[in-house]
Amino acid sequence: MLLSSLIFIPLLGMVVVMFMPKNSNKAVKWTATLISSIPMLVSFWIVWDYFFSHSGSAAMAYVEGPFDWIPILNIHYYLGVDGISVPMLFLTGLLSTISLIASFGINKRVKEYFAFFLLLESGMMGVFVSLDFFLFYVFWEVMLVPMYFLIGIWGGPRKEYAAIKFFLYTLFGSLFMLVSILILYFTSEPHTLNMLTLIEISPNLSHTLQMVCFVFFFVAFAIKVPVWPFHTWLPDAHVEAPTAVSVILAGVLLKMGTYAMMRISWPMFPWALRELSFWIAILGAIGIIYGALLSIAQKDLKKLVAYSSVSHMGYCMLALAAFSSVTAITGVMFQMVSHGLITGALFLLVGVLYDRAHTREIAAFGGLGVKVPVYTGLMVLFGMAALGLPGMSGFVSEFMIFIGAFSVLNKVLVGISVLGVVLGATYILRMVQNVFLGNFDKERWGDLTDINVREIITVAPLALLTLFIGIYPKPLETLMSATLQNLVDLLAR
Amino acid sequence: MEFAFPEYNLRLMAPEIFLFLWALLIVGYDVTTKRKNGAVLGYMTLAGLMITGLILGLTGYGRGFGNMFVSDTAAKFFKIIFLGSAFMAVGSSFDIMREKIVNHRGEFCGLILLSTVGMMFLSSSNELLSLYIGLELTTIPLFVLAAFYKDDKLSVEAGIKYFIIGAFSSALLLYGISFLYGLSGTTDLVQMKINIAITHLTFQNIGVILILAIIVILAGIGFKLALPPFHQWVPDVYQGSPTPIAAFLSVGSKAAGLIAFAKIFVNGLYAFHHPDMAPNDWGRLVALMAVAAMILGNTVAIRQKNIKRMLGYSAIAQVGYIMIGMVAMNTIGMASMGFYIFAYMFANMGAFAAVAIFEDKTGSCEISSYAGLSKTSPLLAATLSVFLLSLAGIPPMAGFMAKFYVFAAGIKAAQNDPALHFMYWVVGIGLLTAVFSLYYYANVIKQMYFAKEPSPHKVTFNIPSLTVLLIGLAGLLVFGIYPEPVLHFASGIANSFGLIP
Amino acid sequence: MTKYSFLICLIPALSFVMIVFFLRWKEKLSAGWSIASILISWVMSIIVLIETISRNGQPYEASYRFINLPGINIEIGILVDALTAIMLVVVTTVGACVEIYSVGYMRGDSLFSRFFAYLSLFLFSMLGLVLANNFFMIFIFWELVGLTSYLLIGFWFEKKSAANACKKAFITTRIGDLGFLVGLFLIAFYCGTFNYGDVFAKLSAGVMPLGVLTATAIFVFSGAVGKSAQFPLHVWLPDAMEGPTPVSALIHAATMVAAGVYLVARAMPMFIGTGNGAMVVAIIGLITSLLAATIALTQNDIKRVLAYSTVSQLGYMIMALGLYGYDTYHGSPSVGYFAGTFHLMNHAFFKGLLFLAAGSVIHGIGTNDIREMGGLYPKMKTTAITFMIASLSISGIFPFSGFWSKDEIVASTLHHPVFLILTLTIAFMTAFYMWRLCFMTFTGKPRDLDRFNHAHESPRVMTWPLAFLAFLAVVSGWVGMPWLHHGFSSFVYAGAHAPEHHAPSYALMIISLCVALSGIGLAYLMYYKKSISPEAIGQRFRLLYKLSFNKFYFDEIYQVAIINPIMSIARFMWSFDVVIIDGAVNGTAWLTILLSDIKQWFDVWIIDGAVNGSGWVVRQIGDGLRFIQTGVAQSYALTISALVVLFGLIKFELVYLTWSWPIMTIIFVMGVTALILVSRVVVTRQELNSDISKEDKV
Amino acid sequence: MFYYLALAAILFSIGLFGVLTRRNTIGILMSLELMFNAANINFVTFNKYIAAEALLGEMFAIFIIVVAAAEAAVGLAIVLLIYRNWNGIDTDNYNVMKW
Amino acid sequence: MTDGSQVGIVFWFLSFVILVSGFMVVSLKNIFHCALFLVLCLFSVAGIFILLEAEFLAAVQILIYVGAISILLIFAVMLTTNMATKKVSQSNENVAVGLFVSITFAMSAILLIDKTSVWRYRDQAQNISEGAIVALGKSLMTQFILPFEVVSVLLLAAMIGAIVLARRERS
Repeated sequence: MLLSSLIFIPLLGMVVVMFMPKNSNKAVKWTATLISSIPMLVSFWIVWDYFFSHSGSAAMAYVEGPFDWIPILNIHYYLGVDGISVPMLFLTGLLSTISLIASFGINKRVKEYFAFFLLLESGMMGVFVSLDFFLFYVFWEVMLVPMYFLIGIWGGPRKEYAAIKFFLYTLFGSLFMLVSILILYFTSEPHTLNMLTLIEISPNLSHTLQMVCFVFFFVAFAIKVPVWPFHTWLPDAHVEAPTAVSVILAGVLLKMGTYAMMRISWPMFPWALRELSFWIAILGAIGIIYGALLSIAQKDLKKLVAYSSVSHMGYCMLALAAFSSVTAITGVMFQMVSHGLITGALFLLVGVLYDRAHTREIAAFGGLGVKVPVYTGLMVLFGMAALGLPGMSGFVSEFMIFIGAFSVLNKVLVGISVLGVVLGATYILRMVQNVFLGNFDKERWGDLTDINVREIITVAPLALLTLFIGIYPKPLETLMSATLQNLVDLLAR
Repeated sequence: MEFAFPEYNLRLMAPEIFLFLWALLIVGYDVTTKRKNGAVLGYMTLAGLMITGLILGLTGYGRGFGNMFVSDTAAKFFKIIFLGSAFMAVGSSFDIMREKIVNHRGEFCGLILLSTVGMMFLSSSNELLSLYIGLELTTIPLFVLAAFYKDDKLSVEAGIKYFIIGAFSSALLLYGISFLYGLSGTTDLVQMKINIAITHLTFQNIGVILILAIIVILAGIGFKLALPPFHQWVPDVYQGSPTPIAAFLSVGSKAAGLIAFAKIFVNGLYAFHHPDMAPNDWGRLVALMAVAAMILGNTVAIRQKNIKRMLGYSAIAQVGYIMIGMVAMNTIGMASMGFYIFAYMFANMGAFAAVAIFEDKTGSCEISSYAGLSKTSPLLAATLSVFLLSLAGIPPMAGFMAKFYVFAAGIKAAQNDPALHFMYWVVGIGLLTAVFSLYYYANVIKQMYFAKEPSPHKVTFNIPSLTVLLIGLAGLLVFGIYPEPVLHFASGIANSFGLIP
Repeated sequence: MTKYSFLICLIPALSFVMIVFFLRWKEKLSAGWSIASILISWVMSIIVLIETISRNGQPYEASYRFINLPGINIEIGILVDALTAIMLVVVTTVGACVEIYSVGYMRGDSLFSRFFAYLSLFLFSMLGLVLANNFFMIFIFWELVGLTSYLLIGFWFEKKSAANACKKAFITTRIGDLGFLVGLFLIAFYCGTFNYGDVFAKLSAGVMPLGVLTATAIFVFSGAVGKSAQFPLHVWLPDAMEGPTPVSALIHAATMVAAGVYLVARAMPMFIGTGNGAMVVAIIGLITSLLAATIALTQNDIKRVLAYSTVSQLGYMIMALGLYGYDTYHGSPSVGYFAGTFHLMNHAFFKGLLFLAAGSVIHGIGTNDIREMGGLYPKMKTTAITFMIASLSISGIFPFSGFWSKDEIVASTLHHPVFLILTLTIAFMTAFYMWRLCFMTFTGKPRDLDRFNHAHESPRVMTWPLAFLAFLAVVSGWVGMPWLHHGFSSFVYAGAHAPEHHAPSYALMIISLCVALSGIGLAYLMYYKKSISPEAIGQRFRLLYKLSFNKFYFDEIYQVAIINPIMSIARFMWSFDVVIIDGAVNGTAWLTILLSDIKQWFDVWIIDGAVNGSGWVVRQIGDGLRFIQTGVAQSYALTISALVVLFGLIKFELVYLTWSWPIMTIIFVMGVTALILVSRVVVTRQELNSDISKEDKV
Repeated sequence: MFYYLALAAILFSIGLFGVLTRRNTIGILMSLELMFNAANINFVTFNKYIAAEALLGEMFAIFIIVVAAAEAAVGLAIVLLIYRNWNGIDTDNYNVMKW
Repeated sequence: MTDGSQVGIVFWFLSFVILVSGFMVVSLKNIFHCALFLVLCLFSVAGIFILLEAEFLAAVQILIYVGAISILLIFAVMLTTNMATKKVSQSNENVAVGLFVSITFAMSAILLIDKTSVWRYRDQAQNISEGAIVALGKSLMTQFILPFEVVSVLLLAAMIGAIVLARRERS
């Protein structure tokens, strides 16, 4: 019931919100936030309990099912979590609630907004807990719809374009996944969509089929990650989306790609993975450098953060290519969590500025450090976290990724990827310099106000977690070590 | 003189008979009340359809009239679809019955019912003659219904186009059937399957005339299915004819075409599906047409400005997906075809109902006039969005389950038989074009939701059309989330066509 | 006490947290708290040093696992040995002085509390760096000192130059760190641990091939290159002078920049293992030293001269360490290690003093430019005297501390004649430019009377630290006098590869003393007596002068060779992304819909060209297919029948007819073409007709 | 038998040609009748040559004739509508809806 | 039919009439003439039916087709066409393609029929018994009762439809 509650409480919340009276904006906001805090607390409890009771073994915990759902197709309602999904649940629960708090400023079509948001949360939770392919796919797709509306209705000037682009792009990817799922379904005997079973049997497939399925899965997930060159939906979607949605996009949705790789395509097709790992690593390296370079060239604050995501997820891909190293795979998980925290916070902060200044043009600002010191401090803090400063989670993950990748991948390639660290510093510092340092334009920004308490409440947990993981990463590592060890063993098949 | 009467088993025909009588009753009632009966007629029609549905539920399986009339799973399944689509079409025509066709309400409802009767006969027919008659009984009232706005040039144009192409393909169909008859000496489908197989084995080769027969019959039934290259009437007719009729055409008539196709090809020409039977095979040809349908429907729909035309092209595309299930020619394929048309019924009838409601209040079918609708009529906008998303195949709507099932069938066929590897490509193109399709469906949603200005139109509902919307919504969601009962039912369809699971 | 030495670094951290969250609004309390904590650390450091001495430099180590990863040992821990203990004292001493000094220097600044917070954070990081027992941890603090350096250089961030400088500093050092990071990966890969002791043990066991070891050493050294502003990454340090002067004193003179030297010293076993690597280190050090000294000759900004001097001195130390590594690799350890670390300590004191004194001057007169100073001695005596003490020290005049350590550095180059000569040259230049500075600032006539009249001595809170540091600048060198058998030398070696203890070489002492004195003499002649005209010399060696004055054009070269290309690549990539990758996507998905405008259509058609072509094709297919939809029922019938025929023909041919496939294809194509042509004709006809009929109606 | 079938094929093609090319809607209807007749000839021929005893072909032909009559009636009613709306029954009239 | 018997001669004659009049139907400029040729064509088809021993069908053909449908068509022609106006052409732009397509269709159909081996072996006319008409009637009432009833429904529907469409509105 624990995992189902994660899915169905937000869904219930959506219904509740939808049937609330029309002009009760404030009540809607509070209701939605309170309802979404339930799955958040549940996810905290799961983290806590998993850490103490289940983290020793790689087996699925809190398993629900398999209950018959569509017996004629052997489709089941089957939920469970392990060390890969627990951190993601945590991230989802936390960021959803934070995003809802950050959305209190929404004054346009409030009911719909919060309803869609809760639906989105439900879908995200579903993706991370389902163990049946069909269920997984359904949740994977279900998310797209609220996301489409959230970007399209509440987004920026080019929202329609961004929304449809996001929708089409990701749908395009997921259809590839559908084909692979079907192939797997029909090659298994008896036909099954149970992921765990398929992980066991699918390495027995013919090499051609393995390769086809792997590539298809890869395309599907790579679009979500996004891996270069499938990334172009990302800047548009991130930039046009309202702040809270950008947070969810960066914090959770991108992780689904890597999560799905670790959950599905990697363990299912170790042979194909071995064949292709070099190319995946190259894509990862390109993503790192390319995203960072693009971030350097950006003039829009949000776009800069968006492209930095491409770079950061490139690290994940690089490490995922280094599949035989537990260190690298652990690094991926760390990077997923920390990128969710850091980039989420950066988007929140950019949104804070945008709310006040109504522009995100980097060149429009300068010297804001004088006027809004607390905001500047937070921004610099997360900026430093983003560029991988030790003491914060980003460093731990990048370090593990590089160590792991270095030990198994082509060393020159990894060496080149490390350049991303410098480029990362460049774009962050350029941004900090141009926005917060230098001359302050009193005429224009004289009445800018500093970040308020509500906004601080939204970023503070992220800051604390970033620092906590950066300083004391051991708990998180312990949480998932058994699972990841098992994963690496599976990949060695 | 002696009459060797066959065993009639009229019991099995009870739904058809009842519906026919009810249609007469409605026409007669309309005439006797001097056409001043208001909405009563519509409710009567709905009631009649519901009663027919009940009767259908009570009748069992079996055969009647010798071998002419069969009541099996496929027939029952499709009859539900016919009744459902007729129900929703009538439900969404209350507005036009009140305003536009005041003088012919009875005929309007009656003809819809008669067409439904024709479809039901068609789905129960077991040999070519009654199949053909059923098809004609389906089509002829539809000719009339398409041209029902007699003073509206678009409607009349739709009527004549539908008529010309309909009659033309009817002639093609007949010509093809005549060759089938010539090859087998019988019109009974099962007998025909056997005879043709025997002839084929006896003479080593059945004879190339089968090529012509297959192609010509394909053209004849392809017209009903709107399967390219026999699709071109679709957008014009949908645009011109009364919206509920367009809806009925897109679902009921298409389902009729499907079952006719299944009866002739899947059952009668079972052996000639496989590419090994080249050049007499029809599988690849239909696959090609399905591909053409998906590409053509989904690309051209993007550029449409009229929502009914757009839905017309979408209907062309949808039939492409359905045909994947058909070409797969396995149990899953047949079941998926059934489920697809079932889900499609809710989505398409719902979408057309929404369009009809909107058209009635604003007089416009331009997609651009939907701008900002979500602010003034949130319910209409929300339901229409759900319908369109279901058509695009987004979970958790039933449309997704349908697409999933159809693609599953395609992949299964391709995997089981190397000769059917082309099904991979068909499925691939289906997936790709499904992405395109989202674009134009989402375009409507975009207009409704993303526009800054609220729409100047405020839409009100009457109860039946609201019911139709809600039925569509409920159907999509319920069967999207829990499709098991329908799937279970649909999985029997293959049996009816002689496919052994 | 050694057991609790981790507190030495945690106390400033606590102070940082306290100031940021609780004391920010109370300036005096902030400063007081901060100074108190560094004083506690200082006392503890001294105790630790004493304890270490009493342990004969035997290391103390304690650590815990940072994270459990198979195959790699990542830990957080402390290591207290001689080097650490010395560095702790140096850092805390200079830190304490600077903090006290800052109370005066930063008075009235609106961000007074924040300054102390940053200083505390820096001290935390620096002490952590020194205490680290493994490469992973040193890297962490390595980056943190970079961060605080960034924050402090950019402390007056409203100044554009400061804003630029801090970014430059961070990024430039990060480039070095990049190499360091790769070095760490290599270490992790080959050794599976980061712990100094374990790594060195494994290295000496030969887990790394020599080539890899050399590469690793150079990679690690590149971190030091960045941090210690060695050639070619030295460009950031002079710019970093944009920060407040106490910061320059603490971070960019005494401690952080010395971290590079510390790292080389710490990783010395690694360099010992690879002669070539060590040689690279030495050569880089030499080049840097020479280059910086040359540039320092002509600079007019007092802090920049000091900055280049710092670079030069750091180069000195690194050269000495490198030569030690090289010599040890070849079996004859020199005194380089001792010389480097010894000079590191002395340099911290006298260079810190120089900066603080310069800060005092700047504080008093309000400018950095020595051409606007002059004759300040009477006005600010304490400052002047301490400055000169430090100058004597850096010039290497007996018995000031610099003399002893510089002497050892010269001694370490004895086996390498080129190094020896250049080292002496640098010593000469050092003496010259330091005294040029002294003479121009404190003697002669005031050049800017306005400023001169306003000049005043700094408050006591600033001069006392000067005095204390001056004391240290005199005496700190005595602990390493060559006559002491158990002095600094034997302490730092602590048993490892110690060179033969040899008698002090008086000749060398005298030579280096003479070199220093001649440098001072030349400066005296040129800038005090003015008997030699600097302009004339500048004219004579114009090219050299220009190169030196313009810092060898390093900034410009980097701008042209690195920054501009990266920026243009970045912009190009962006346009690539927008136009090509995204263009392809858009094209394929028809997201560029506004094609009705012909001009735009052409733009898209021509610019996006082939890539968008795919999208265009799809769109055209759509349009073409749409076009068949003529609206005439008969055309539909035509399509049907034509395709029926064509299907028939194709299938037909398959079995019977002797027509070959090409003919069939031709027929097919012809048929389709005819079909399309005809439908087009029909379309136009219909179009015309409908137009006409419309006109009729009108 | 071949000749009957060939006759039917040619007649069918003539009807086809008419449907494709006639400008007058009633002309199209007539051509359609030709096509139906061609099919009828086929049925009757097969009835005679393939399976005479069952008389299926003739039966089919009778039904076709009836259906054709019904179709003609409906078709002509629509033609009347066209005439009323456009004052002419040329196919050129009704092509408002396209693309 | 190649034997030159009487049946053969009649067949050739009827075929000739059918094809010529059929061609007239689709090519003449005057639609009224077309209708007349249609009548001739349908008559000849009835003759073919008689040749094939389907006398009853021939009768039906004459009664319904010639008697009803053709007359209906002619009425419609007269109702809707202004005889006085001379049309430039009764054919549209598709003539060339139409010709191409229909000739190809005819040729390939004939070729395919010719190549169909099954019919080669069975190219033998079977006797149709004397009581064929009776049998036809019987099976219409027994075996084919269902289509028979349905077709009446169909006629009813067509009738309703035609009335609805053709009726002039009172307004």
